[in-house]
Amino acid sequence: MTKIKNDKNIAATAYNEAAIRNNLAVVEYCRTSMAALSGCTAGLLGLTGLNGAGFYIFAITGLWIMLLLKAGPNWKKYFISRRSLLTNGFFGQLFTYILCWTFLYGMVHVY
Amino acid sequence: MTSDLVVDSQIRGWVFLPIVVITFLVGILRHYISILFISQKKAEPQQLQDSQIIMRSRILRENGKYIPKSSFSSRRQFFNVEEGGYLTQKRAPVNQNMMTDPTMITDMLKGNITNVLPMIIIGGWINWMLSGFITTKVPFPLTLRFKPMLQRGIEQMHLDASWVSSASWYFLNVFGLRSIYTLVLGENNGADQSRHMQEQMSGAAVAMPTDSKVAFKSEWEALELAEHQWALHDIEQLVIQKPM
Amino acid sequence: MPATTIHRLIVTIGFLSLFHAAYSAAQHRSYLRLNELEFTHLPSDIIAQGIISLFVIMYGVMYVAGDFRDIKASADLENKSWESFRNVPSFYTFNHRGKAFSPTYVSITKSALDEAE
Amino acid sequence: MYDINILNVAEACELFQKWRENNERNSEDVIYIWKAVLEYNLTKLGNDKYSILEQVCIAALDCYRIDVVDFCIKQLSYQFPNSTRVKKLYAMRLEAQEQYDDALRVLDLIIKSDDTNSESRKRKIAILKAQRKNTEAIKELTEYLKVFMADTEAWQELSELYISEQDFNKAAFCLEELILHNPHNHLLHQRYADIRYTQGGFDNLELARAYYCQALRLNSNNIRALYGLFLSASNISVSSKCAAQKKKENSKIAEWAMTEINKKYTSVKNKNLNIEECLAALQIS
Repeated sequence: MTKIKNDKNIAATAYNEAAIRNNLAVVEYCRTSMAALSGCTAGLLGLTGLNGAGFYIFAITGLWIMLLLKAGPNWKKYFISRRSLLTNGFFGQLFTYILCWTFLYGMVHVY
Repeated sequence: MTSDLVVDSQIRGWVFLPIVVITFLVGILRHYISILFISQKKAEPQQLQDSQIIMRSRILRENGKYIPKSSFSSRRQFFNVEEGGYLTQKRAPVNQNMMTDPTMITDMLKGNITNVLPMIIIGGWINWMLSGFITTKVPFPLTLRFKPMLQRGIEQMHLDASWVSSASWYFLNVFGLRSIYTLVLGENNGADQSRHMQEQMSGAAVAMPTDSKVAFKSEWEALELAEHQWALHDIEQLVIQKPM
Repeated sequence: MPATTIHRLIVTIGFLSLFHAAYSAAQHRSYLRLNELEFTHLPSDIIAQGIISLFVIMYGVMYVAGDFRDIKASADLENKSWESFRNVPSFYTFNHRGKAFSPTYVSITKSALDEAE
Repeated sequence: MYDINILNVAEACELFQKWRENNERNSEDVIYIWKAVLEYNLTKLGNDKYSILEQVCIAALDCYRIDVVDFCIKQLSYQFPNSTRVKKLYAMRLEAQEQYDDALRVLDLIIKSDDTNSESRKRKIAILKAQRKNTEAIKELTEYLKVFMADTEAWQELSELYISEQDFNKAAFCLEELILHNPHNHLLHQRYADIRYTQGGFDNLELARAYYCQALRLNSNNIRALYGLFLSASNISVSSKCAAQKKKENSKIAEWAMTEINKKYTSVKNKNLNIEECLAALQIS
């Protein structure tokens, strides 16, 4: 009985590497764009301190919802885990966000 | 807020924005230059064979469960047999010294030309032309510890730590624009130096950088220990029971 | 749904709108400074425009970025036949009978026959 | 699917790309679309231009349209004057005209300049194949695979060559290698089972049954695997080596396979077909 179970696990984890990589690349592209754009928006709005950090969380969550909307109800077809879609690379793009934030903030509000 | 310090808006047009634009364009330029300079690395057939042996043996370990047991053990025998197995064969020690190989040196030189040189030249030029300005303010409070990082080129004790000097702004851009390059130029672009280095290290068909002897030894051990468990043992029952 | 020119257009419009919002914000700041007023917050229309254009761009970017592919291993093999899988371009051979159908092919035997006549 | 008679440039590019990715031969269609749509719109192709030219070139070789081949090679060599890939195409052109010695000379030159050029080595083997020298081709291919062990295309070709020489044990070995590289491909499992079934004998039939099942599990629409499962299971159940318990199991499997096949056929509404008769015709005895 255990063997059958084992087999089922094997079948469940049979994923197509290239497709996973493709999906991750698409998500990464969206995430980088989102970080850059939301950074620009945060700078534009003149958010400072914690407000900016909150806006980052808001933007990433918004992106997550949009990605899930795009994937549709059967997101399981495209992603292994829904939560890792949200949490992966959360801090990876933070620097991009801060740079854009600083840039637009400088352009609009400092001078 | 900003009211304690009013910055001349001329700085925006002549320092702040140009730094961003210059760093960005230099990155793009570097991408195209590195494409020009790229040299097809020629792998020795021996190295190529070695890397493919390793790959095949690894695949055997991972997916060996999908082939019958006798096939698995004959393959393992083939790799690991004492005399003349692929993973046990005697091999003359490879003297891949960096300095003796002329192609290595030219490769390194090319890498330096495209990566380090622009950094030095543009960085020096910006330091010379545009240093000493207060350019912007980061929109969040920072501790004094960040002062030497963000205020290079202006030694002002009383200035708040969140102000950024032009030289530091340049460095922030150099590191921060990396992900923007991936957006504009796609993955694996030449504008990003760290990625460039990574690309040299990995890559499937590229020759292995390390001594193949060590890799063979560890692969040999792993393969010796690999156990064969046929994945298709009760497959008939599984298929029949499953509603199709 | 593949990326179309419409999505690119959406991205462009979004960028223009975002840029416009940024410009308005800068104008607002300089207006405040000239009138020596204290900055409290931006006018709500600029805030709304900024956030809306952010999401408009993101909508476009998501489609420009590409489509998701099915990660099930068997997905793109399901409709494949052995015939097309077995087909290996590196080992094509060209001396099959099909080439007799080509308009430019002159069979050697045929030309020899013509000469003999 | 597109109707190949009414395509615009973008659609044609997309279709070509799909065919390239899936290794579909479709040479005649490629030439047809090329003539109808793409030939006069070369500048609109953008980044795909050169890969499309290569694809068309190979298709034209396949259809013996030397005029098209020459056009493509000219375009490509104008852009990439020293590319070995273009030289390889030139060698293929010679090959299509059955000037094998000249083609070999070109390929040898490429290999001399680049030791690790696997493509031209494969072409040399293909030339042997074209000359109907299968045993030499097999020899060369095994030599090639000693160096390029991870080349699945070559393994596949080797298995086909062995099958044409009826050396099923070695063909099965190649298929095992392919399965190792690509364990989730139902076609490979089915093929492996085909070979084992052809070999015959009790053990091989059992293997065949297991692999047909695996193929079915990976893709339940593989009708060939269903037939194979039926045949192998029913053969095992009548075998004299089989124990009574096993006999029962196997006939159950065979029965199941037949009902599945029946279901599949009724779903495509071909009422007149008598499955039992067809299966009886397939039986080996």
